[in-house]
Amino acid sequence: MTAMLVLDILLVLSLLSLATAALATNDARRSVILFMAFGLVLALAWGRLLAPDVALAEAAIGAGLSGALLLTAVRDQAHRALRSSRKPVHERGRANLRVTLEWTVTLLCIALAGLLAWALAQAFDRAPKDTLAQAVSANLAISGVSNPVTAVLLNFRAYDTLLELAVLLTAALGIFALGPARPGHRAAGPVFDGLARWLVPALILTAGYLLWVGAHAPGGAFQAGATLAAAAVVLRLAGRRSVGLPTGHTLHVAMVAGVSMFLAVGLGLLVLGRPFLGYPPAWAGGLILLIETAAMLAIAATLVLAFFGGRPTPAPGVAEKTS
Amino acid sequence: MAETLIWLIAMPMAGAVATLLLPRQSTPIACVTAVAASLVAGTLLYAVSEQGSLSYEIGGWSAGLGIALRADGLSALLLMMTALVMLASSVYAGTYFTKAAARARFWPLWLLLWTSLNALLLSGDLFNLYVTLELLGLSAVALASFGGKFAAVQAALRYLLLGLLGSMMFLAGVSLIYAGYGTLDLATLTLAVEPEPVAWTALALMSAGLLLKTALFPLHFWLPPAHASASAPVSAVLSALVVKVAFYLLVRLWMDVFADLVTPAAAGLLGVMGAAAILWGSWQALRTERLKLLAAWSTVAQLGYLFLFFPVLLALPPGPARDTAFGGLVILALTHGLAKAGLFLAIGIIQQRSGHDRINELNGTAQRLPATTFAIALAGVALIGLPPSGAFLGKWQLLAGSFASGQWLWILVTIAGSLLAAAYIFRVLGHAFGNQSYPRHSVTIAREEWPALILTTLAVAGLGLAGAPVWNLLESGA
Amino acid sequence: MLTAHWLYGISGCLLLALGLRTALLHDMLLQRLIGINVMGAGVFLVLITVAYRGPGIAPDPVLHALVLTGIVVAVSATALALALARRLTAEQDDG
Amino acid sequence: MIEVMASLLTVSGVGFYLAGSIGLLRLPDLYSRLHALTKADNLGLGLLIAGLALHTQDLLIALKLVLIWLAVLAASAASAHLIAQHARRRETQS
Repeated sequence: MTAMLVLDILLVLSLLSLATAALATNDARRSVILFMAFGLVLALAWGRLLAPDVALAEAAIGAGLSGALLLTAVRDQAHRALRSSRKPVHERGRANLRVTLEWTVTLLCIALAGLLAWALAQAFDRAPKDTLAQAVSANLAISGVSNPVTAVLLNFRAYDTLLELAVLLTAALGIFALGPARPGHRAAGPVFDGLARWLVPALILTAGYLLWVGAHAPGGAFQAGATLAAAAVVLRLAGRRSVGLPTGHTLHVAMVAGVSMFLAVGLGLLVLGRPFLGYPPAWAGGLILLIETAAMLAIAATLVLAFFGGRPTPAPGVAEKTS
Repeated sequence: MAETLIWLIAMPMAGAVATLLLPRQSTPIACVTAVAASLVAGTLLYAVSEQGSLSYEIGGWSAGLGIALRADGLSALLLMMTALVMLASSVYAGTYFTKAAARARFWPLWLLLWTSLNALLLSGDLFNLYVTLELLGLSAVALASFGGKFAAVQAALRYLLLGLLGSMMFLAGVSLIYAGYGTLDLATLTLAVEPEPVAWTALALMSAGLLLKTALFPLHFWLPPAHASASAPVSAVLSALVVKVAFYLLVRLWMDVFADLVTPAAAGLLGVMGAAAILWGSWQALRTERLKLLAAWSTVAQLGYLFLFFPVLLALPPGPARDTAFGGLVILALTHGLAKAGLFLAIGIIQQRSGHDRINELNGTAQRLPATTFAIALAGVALIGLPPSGAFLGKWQLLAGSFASGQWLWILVTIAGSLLAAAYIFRVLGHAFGNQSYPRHSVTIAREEWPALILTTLAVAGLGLAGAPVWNLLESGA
Repeated sequence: MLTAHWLYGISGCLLLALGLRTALLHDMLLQRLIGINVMGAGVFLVLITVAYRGPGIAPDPVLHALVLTGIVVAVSATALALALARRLTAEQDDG
Repeated sequence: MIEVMASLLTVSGVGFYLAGSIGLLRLPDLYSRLHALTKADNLGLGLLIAGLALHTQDLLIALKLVLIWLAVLAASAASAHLIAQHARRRETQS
């Protein structure tokens, strides 16, 4: 018990100090790297709190892909975006105002943390309300899968997941509308190439495994999609231009695969006289796997697009710019 | 009948997918989707007026384990307003974006925004509301930056960051609710919630997030640049609908789910912020030099009126008196939505025809674009709150309620705000009706001008002269 | 109330406040964005802590699913923000 | 007996980790730090995994653990190379 307590305290302290360090520095690259480390420790915390599904997603998406996105943003100097609009403060009165503002906001934030912690403590002090968790386990047998988290994500609260895929699609379309992709990376040396050569197939294999295993153990479409996207990011970093991602119309198909498969299943069932997304228990497992496969493709396509930062350009003959 | 609820969400979403997959046919697909979704919204309105509130359990799972969609009179009316504004703006957007490639990129985002608006108005689950808020925020930002102009992208980025802050506050409140009550379903929560620290901390967090999204003074600073630098059909929808659905959610939480918690002091705070918004927003609208900024600042002010209703409603005894005043709030919100959308569309026409929207250089607009100028005048009638517009009925209820509860301050603010609104509207009209020395023949472009004209006419005549059904509907759908 | 609830719950609240402070006060976009992400991590930590019932007891799967959804939504928003920022700096450098 | 072996392996693995971390903090320049980190950590992880594999006494899990070790070996070798190459390039440029 005490060993666990020591681990808990270590975890919590490193979380807080990493977050503070990431936010206190003015160096953008340092901040991003510390944030990635924060994400990895957070994944450990999820594991400690018995949330392996979340730990997998955090490691892949929260630390990995977010980190890759933020790092390329630093490379593109995107962190300067809002800065120029603020003029440096010279006058004494303005500087005093700024200090007052900082203190007010800081005190308000501390008050907020205290209030939240106090209310949370009151909520914990009551008998835990397990009604929903019990309802999940009572209906797990007819949900089509045996991993309760997957059952919630793709059956009981599948509508949330449908809207979440719509959020991903919206982000991709928004990025699309802003213009073409940034120039690629220069070709890596033989060592990284060699790593990519076996890492990419291994990642694709892992993605397939995660998708399949999600039905009865931690894993699922989101973790699998993120792993697939990671494979593409590795290829891109190795200097491959289009990383096997389709361009033009086929890319659109990949991006909307998740939403359209969800809608097709939901509306199909509605037409057959069942509720929207009300799978018949006998088919539930198959339908969920179908939706998850499409969702994995959409997630991977969207995350890779986000990493590209725009529409991929189909002009492989042109020499690539290096930055 | 309950299936209409899911169709209202599935239809625009399917339209978004279809426009993306068939970019060449995207404009006809979008128009068909818009008409169909509006018909479904009309059907829902009729169904709610006949049968009272409706609900639909997605996947057949009971609410709690699953997610339920619900529609009562309030949400049905707002859904109808959303449909009208989106339909009219869709028709206008089809002519506004002249390049087919731009249209093909625009429609999917547009229809996703519509999906999120409908989903938010129908959702009966707190976490699902968080997801719809994010969908709404992201699609609104993507549309606000559409076209990629520097000012628009900059405003959109700030809009996105503040929207994300708001959503995170909302989510923090949601997690507290789940910790305390073990449910996310609004109907279950309404019965379970008690006036205790867990509930009011959660309500405070969620409200803070939503106030940021509704741009209530002093959290309004992101709104004018974002709304004024977007393209015209997008500005129309941002000002008329996007801030309004966040307000709807506040009303839902304060008047319905957490009604037992709301104290006069809290409602009074909202009222004071609303009063400040009215005065400051109207003043800024009067001072600005650009027509689009004027419309955006006017949105800040008009949202303020909606918040004045909070202390007034709370001071009235529950029952017919409060219900009548509540009808005034709804009709004011509906009128503002229709009128402001029409105003932005009309401004878009002027901006495209004359290449600018500087108020001082509007001379001759009435000669060149008579129908558009008329639409602006009609929108002005609604924004000032003159009879016979719906806003007159709304403000009348606000004044009557303040009078009955002896809250004189709100009466003064309302009168001052209306005078300021009259000043900024007449300033525009004065310039627009100013004669231009050299003659220009007038043009009328039906497909461009009709949407603005219809929306503003509905705001003035439709809601003003036929306001009674609104009260009936709110009653039957309660 | 378990010790783990105390420790992780309070850390979640602190992370939320820390992220919020940075998101409001920092004048560089990237740190603000990371601040919002840290804020999200705080909320997720609160949610996962609420789901935790103690060693050897199955935690609440509903909250785990909610956090999974939240992580994906957060990364979408981050990606859009970074794309907007990239566009802004590209134009600043051109003009 | 096996338990004792497993514990010994684990503890010595942790010892290598500690040495690597101290090296990271104390050594003067990037190359030697990289050297300390990758070598010590790879060996440390190997011992740790050997200890854990003995501890589980399940062939499938042990196999998975060894796979993890191989993946980390390849990744850390490649990334150490990349970092060193980058630093070298920068030096020759300036």
